[in-house]
Amino acid sequence: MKRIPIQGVLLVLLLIFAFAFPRIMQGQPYWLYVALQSFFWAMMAASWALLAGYAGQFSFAHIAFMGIASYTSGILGRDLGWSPISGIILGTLMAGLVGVLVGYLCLRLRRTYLALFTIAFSEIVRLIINAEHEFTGGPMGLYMEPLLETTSYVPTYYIMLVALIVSLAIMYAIANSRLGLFLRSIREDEEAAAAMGVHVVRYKILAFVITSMIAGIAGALDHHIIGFIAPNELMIPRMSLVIAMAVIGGTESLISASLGAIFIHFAMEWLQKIPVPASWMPSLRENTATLQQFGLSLGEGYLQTNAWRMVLFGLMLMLTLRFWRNGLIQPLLEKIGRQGVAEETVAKRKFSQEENEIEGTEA
Amino acid sequence: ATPEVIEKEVIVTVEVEKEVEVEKEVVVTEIVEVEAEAPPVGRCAPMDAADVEVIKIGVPLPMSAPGAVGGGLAMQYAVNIAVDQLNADGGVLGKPVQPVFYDTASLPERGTAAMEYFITQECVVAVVGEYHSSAGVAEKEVAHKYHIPTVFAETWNDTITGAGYAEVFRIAPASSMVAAADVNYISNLEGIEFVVIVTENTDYGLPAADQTAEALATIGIETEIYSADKGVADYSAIITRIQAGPVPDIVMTLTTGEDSYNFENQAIEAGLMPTADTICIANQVAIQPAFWDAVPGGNYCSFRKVGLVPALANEVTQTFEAEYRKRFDIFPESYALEAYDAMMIMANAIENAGSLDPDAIITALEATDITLAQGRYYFPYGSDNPVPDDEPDWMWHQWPDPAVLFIQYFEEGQSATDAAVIFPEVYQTHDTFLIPFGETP
Amino acid sequence: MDYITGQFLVNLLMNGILIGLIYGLMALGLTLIFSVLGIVSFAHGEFYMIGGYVVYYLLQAFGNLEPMIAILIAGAVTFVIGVIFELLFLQPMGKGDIERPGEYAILLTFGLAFFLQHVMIGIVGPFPTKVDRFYDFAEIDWGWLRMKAATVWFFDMPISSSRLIATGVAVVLTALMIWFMSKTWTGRGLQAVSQDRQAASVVGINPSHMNTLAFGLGTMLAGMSGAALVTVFAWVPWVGMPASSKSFIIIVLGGMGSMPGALLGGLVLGIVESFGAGLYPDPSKALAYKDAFGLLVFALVLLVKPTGFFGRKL
Amino acid sequence: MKLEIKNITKNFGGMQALNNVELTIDKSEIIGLIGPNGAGKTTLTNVIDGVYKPSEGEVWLNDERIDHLPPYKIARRGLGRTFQVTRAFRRMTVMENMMVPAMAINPGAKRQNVINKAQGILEFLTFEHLANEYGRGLSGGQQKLLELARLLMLDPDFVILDEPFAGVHPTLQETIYGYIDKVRQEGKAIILISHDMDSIFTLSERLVVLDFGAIIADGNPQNVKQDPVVIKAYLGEDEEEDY
Amino acid sequence: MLEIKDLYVGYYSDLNIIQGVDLIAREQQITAILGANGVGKSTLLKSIYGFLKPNSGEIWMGDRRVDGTPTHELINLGISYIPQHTGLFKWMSVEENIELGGWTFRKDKDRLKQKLEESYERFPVLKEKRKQAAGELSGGQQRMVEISRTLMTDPKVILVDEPTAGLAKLLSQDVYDMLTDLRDNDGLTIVLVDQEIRSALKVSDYVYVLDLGHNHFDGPVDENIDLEEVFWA
Ligand SMILES: Nc1ncnc2c1ncn2[C@@H]1O[C@H](COP(=O)(O)OP(=O)(O)OP(=O)(O)O)[C@@H](O)[C@H]1O
Ligand SMILES: Nc1ncnc2c1ncn2[C@@H]1O[C@H](COP(=O)(O)OP(=O)(O)OP(=O)(O)O)[C@@H](O)[C@H]1O
Ligand SMILES: [Mg+2]
Ligand SMILES: [Mg+2]
Repeated sequence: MKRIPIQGVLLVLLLIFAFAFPRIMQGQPYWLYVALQSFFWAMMAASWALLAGYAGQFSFAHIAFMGIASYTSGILGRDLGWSPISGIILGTLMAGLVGVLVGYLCLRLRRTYLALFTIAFSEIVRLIINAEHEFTGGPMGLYMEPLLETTSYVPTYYIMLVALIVSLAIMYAIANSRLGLFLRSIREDEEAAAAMGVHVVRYKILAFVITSMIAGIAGALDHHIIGFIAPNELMIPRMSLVIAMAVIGGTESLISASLGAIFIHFAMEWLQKIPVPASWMPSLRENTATLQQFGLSLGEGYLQTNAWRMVLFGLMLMLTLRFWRNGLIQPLLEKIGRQGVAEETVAKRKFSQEENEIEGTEA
Repeated sequence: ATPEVIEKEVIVTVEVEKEVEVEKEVVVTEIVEVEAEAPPVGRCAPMDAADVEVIKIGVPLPMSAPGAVGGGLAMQYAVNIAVDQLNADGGVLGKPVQPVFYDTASLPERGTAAMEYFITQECVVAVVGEYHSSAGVAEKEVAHKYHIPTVFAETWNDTITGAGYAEVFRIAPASSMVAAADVNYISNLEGIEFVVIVTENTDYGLPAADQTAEALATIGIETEIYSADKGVADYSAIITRIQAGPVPDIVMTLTTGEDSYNFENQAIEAGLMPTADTICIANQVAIQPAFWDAVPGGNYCSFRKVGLVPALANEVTQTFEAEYRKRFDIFPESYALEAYDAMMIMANAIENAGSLDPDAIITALEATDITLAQGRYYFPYGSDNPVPDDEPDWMWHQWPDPAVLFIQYFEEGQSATDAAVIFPEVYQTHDTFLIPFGETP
Repeated sequence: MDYITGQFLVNLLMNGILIGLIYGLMALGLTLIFSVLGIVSFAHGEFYMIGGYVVYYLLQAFGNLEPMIAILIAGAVTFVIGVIFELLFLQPMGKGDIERPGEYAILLTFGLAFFLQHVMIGIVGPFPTKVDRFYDFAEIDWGWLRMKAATVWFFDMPISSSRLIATGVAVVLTALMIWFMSKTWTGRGLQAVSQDRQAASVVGINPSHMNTLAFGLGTMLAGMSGAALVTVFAWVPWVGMPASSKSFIIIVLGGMGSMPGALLGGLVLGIVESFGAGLYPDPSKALAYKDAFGLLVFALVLLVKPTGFFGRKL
Repeated sequence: MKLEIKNITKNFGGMQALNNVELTIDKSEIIGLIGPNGAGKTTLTNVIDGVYKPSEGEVWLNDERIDHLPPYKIARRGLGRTFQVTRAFRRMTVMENMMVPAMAINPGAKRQNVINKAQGILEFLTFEHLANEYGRGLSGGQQKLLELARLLMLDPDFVILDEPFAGVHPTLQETIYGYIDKVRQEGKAIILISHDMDSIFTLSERLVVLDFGAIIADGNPQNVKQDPVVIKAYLGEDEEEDY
Repeated sequence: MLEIKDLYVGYYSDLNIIQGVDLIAREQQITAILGANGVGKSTLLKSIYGFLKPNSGEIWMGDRRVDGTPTHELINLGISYIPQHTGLFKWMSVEENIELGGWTFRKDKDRLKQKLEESYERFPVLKEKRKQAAGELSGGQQRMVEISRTLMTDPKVILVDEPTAGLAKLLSQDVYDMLTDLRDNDGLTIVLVDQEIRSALKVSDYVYVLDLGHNHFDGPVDENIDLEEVFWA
């Protein structure tokens, strides 16, 4: 119990770092841009973690909600001249509305079936956006009015950061409220939860609505910052990326999931080129031709991985899952912050045993 | 790279402070001006070649899904060939050239990231490449923001050059140009009344199909478009549907890669095309020998090719092709040729500019006159010669004559080099716009 | 709408049945994996892709190799890869260490899919290839049945001969699998593990071995279906992605884990897609929505009868 | 306090699990519900609780028809049940398991109060040392106790206990007897399902016997015990009582 | 026959549930293991049967040490296990279920046939229902199938965990009769974990009572048995 402050201190340090980041990275807009994109992924991953990790709804529809909100906002801006802000609000509501529908349809589906159903849903959404190009811009994409009239990423960085913090705070409050408790009980056993008076239908749908609205607002904000959206962004591999991020972070903690997303996003950028010790360079340089044959190329002191980046990513995902099943970040946080439940139980059990023994000797 | 950045910033702030001292009322406007004029913080490429060890050039390409990985990898290899040749000849301005690649995966967001990375992290002097318009539209904005000269290699969307940015050039055809070429060809054929277009549902296929249909409508030809998602392997339903309707005079394939092979093969097996009544226009990948494995009955199909006729390939083309075949053992697609040429054009411009100053490079690019793998490059409209009113916007910094050829096979298993060039007239090898089905020229 | 005639509808149906059997072939291995391990493999399509490439390169290297042998070799190769992967990564699942194996496996195989697909891109390059039909048909003309090397006309309806061969392979493989699962001891052991792991180990079956075997057989079937279909479709390293998603749909339609269900699910999907694309009013979007029709039926079946057509009732 | 089961029939596919069951409970009493395996006892519980919708018939609780209400509403109307096959929330601690019902029926409940109440119950059931153990880490009998603990948190007016003694040690059985007694004294009604005849005959004031989905006897335990039909279907001939 | 020496087993690395239990299951006897809830009875069985790995201590089967042997191999050594909840292959027929019990000698067709006949003799009902899916049987019949399946391999020792929890009285009587029958007629050694203390005492020969991970009491079951200790909790 007395160790909890460490976690708090860490959190504060993290926040200070996040707010100071633009100053630290002054003159490096690229890293600012990467960071602000990573906040988008963090919102996606954290809200997905709330849906899947807490409520047990392993859904692939998240990316579709992101798309629905973005497209709603974009189309409103294009056809009715709505401002990005009002567009984002309506887009988010729209995502929530569709969330009700999907949540309702998914009531009876569990696990793998739910995953497959939501994949189908996402694909249908993407196919419609792609096919109805007269209305949505189709594969040519849709221009989204920029959120701010600036080319600097500093203000947009802060917008995304605040959005992330606010949504995390909201989700954290939810996860630790009665609602969170109910969601977890539903995840574990719906029927038992219902028999204990939990309004399963309402909370399941609510979980979908809340998380899809967060996905929606993340998407709408981000695409107004990018200024453009294309249906390719709704493809299932992108959703799988969100899931991978959450899982690598740890799905049962929102902070872990979002840190996982930030970590993966930065790692994927970093993987564009991997540093090579100077001693390797000569021999690598001799084999430039071979490297090029396989789509690799050389820089000063680094190797550009390009297409092989994805191979590395696949490998990383597999190894993480295999050897760090609870994700990379969550166990770390737990170590720092709080004794695991197991340890606590061990202690209590030992205690009660000792008590027994004492009683035994007395008697 | 970082120290330079910080220096620059310092200069800007100092300037502002100076203004403040002068006069308060002017200050406001002055600050705005200074801020507006100051290049955005972060661009770190030096102006002088003497300051660098290597000249870096950014190359954004799709190298993972959902991008067209095939296009990206082919273009990457082509760029590497160009760079090797340049460096073998002593580099540019006496310095070696180094390409910096970045995977944009056809996503606009990745496009922006790529450009930011090139310009502010890698300190590239210029950018060449890109395959997908969806990424290109985002990239051109960043190029404009930092004032970095950029030559787009294979992005067809009209708006890329249509925006009229000083930094943006393109050597690929705008999709309107291709549509115009198609219509030009079809109008030369006799008795064409009804054309079926099968297109892929992408940023390339849909606009191309729509523009072609529109243009055909102006010469009184009816069209029907069937669009399909990438990866739809089975086309039998719509082939049956086309066969149930009026017999089309032309079936034109605007799907690419393996999808076009699948459609063409299935359409041919079903007897839809080519027949005495229906002309088969295959996709440009028909140029590859693999076409005959994938579409064994593809004889008498013609296909569109952007760029020079294989038979007319110049020396540059041949040298490049020989190198390219070492890796892929196929004839280089137009996008590979374009990627190679784009890198060469940029190197040539930097050499001519004699400095790394973007303005100088842009001026040199506008003055480009060089013959490369795809033909002679020049940019008729630019800052000295604005696009006239009767020309479309996208003619800005646009290479006006990417050759759009129609080539037709007339023997099974024929190599593309031996096939007949049927259009345009100047390149015709057999004095005809079409070799009728079943006949030998 | 005047193109809709009886003949047209029959043609659509015929197309649907043929492609449906082919789809069923794609899904066969996935349904086996699901029935024993209780997971969906997202890398299913990648094994399918690899199977196709094995045949392609075998026939390149040994031009006169009997195609059916090439298919078997492709199956052997994908079997080995599948077994290695299962041993390295899925074993802890069999030991019951994983809290939610379904989700664990989805992610793990997703990583594998990424890995295999991009390694293949690195190795074979990104350009399409294809294998020509395995056999030429004799030329005959009986009026209602005409045959030529590449095409068969059945009552004037053209059918590609490579598709016919592939459907033949599909039917034979399905029959073999059904026989194997119900009549051999190994097959029964697999079934036993799929129904109750603990009970299976109590009678002396090693569930870990059965898991490995099932996964290997599943990937083998994927490889063999790819090997048979590389003559039907042009092949690229990402050809597996649509094959995977079709397979997901099929195993749900047919009832997860049922072999005949896979063929039936494939048929339903094939027919639905065929009629959907054939009858959708706006021709320009008919094909664009082809996948959507299948997905829609899939979603409906999930909602109405999650166990599919052949699903277990108890 | 009134539960009316009117003419309930429940089919599973072709199988008729309940057949025209009529049962009225209108005062606080302990009713023993017995019958052979597969007789339909659990199914009846599930129908009352709203987990299953009856194929025919109606269920009324305190003059309100409840058979079309979802389970959570029935729970909020004061009807609670335990599960024969235990259903602990496996990845939640025992404490969290117990908080769910309390907070679900009483939205305004203060967290601390709930925890205090839970603590008391855990002590009563002698496993307070496991408060922070996950549900999955409980032994078979402990899970049974958790079922009961959650029911206590729900504090229903109408209690259905499905096999509360199976696999529970005799000493703890005594504790459960104590609980049943207490509930009884609070004026609540209990349906007790069990195959443990000692407990049934000790506790119940009225005995209902199900066989093949139909009620074959209903009444005073001593009379039911002598009923030849019941003996044939369920109890068996050799009624010996030792220990 | 089966001997456990100073066994330590647990679910977490630093907490042993079973802390130094010693136990001997004597040949052709029913040995009952009793104790309060959560003392570790099931844990003990699970560790004998290889689902849990002992942290220290030894398990001997005859003169062979068996701790650490994987479950599916124990069966070859003549140890079988009937878990608390029925573990039938629900979608397979009764006959297939029983036959699968002969997995370890599946090549030996004659023996399979003979053992199958024996099962049908023991439980004639099962012969009638042999084509029916096992999941459709009633609870008691499912137990019969399970026991028949277990007996296919001619085990020497069977571990049984709460065989009658939730079974109706008549059925549970049947189950206990079956156990004594197996001991008396087939010469099996049986380890029985049960909360039905009275019934268990009636059939067993020797009893162990566990206390939180330790031996609390053990002794032969006869008139002199200290009932107080047995019911202790
Ligand atoms: N969900 C279901 N689907 C199909 N059949 C069911 C279902 N639930 C119960 N049954 C069947 O209904 C009958 C009654 O079952 P129920 O569980 O009510 O018996 P029970 O009296 O509680 O028996 P036990 O004493 O063994 O717990 C059984 O034959 C059972 O197989
Ligand atoms: N999977 C598990 N993870 C962690 N702890 C466990 C697990 N299973 C059991 N335990 C703990 O081990 C102890 C002994 O459990 P076990 O199941 O062996 O008890 P038991 O003697 O069989 O009790 P019962 O009579 O209630 O079935 C319990 O206190 C329980 O908390
Ligand atoms: Mg019951
Ligand atoms: Mg136990």
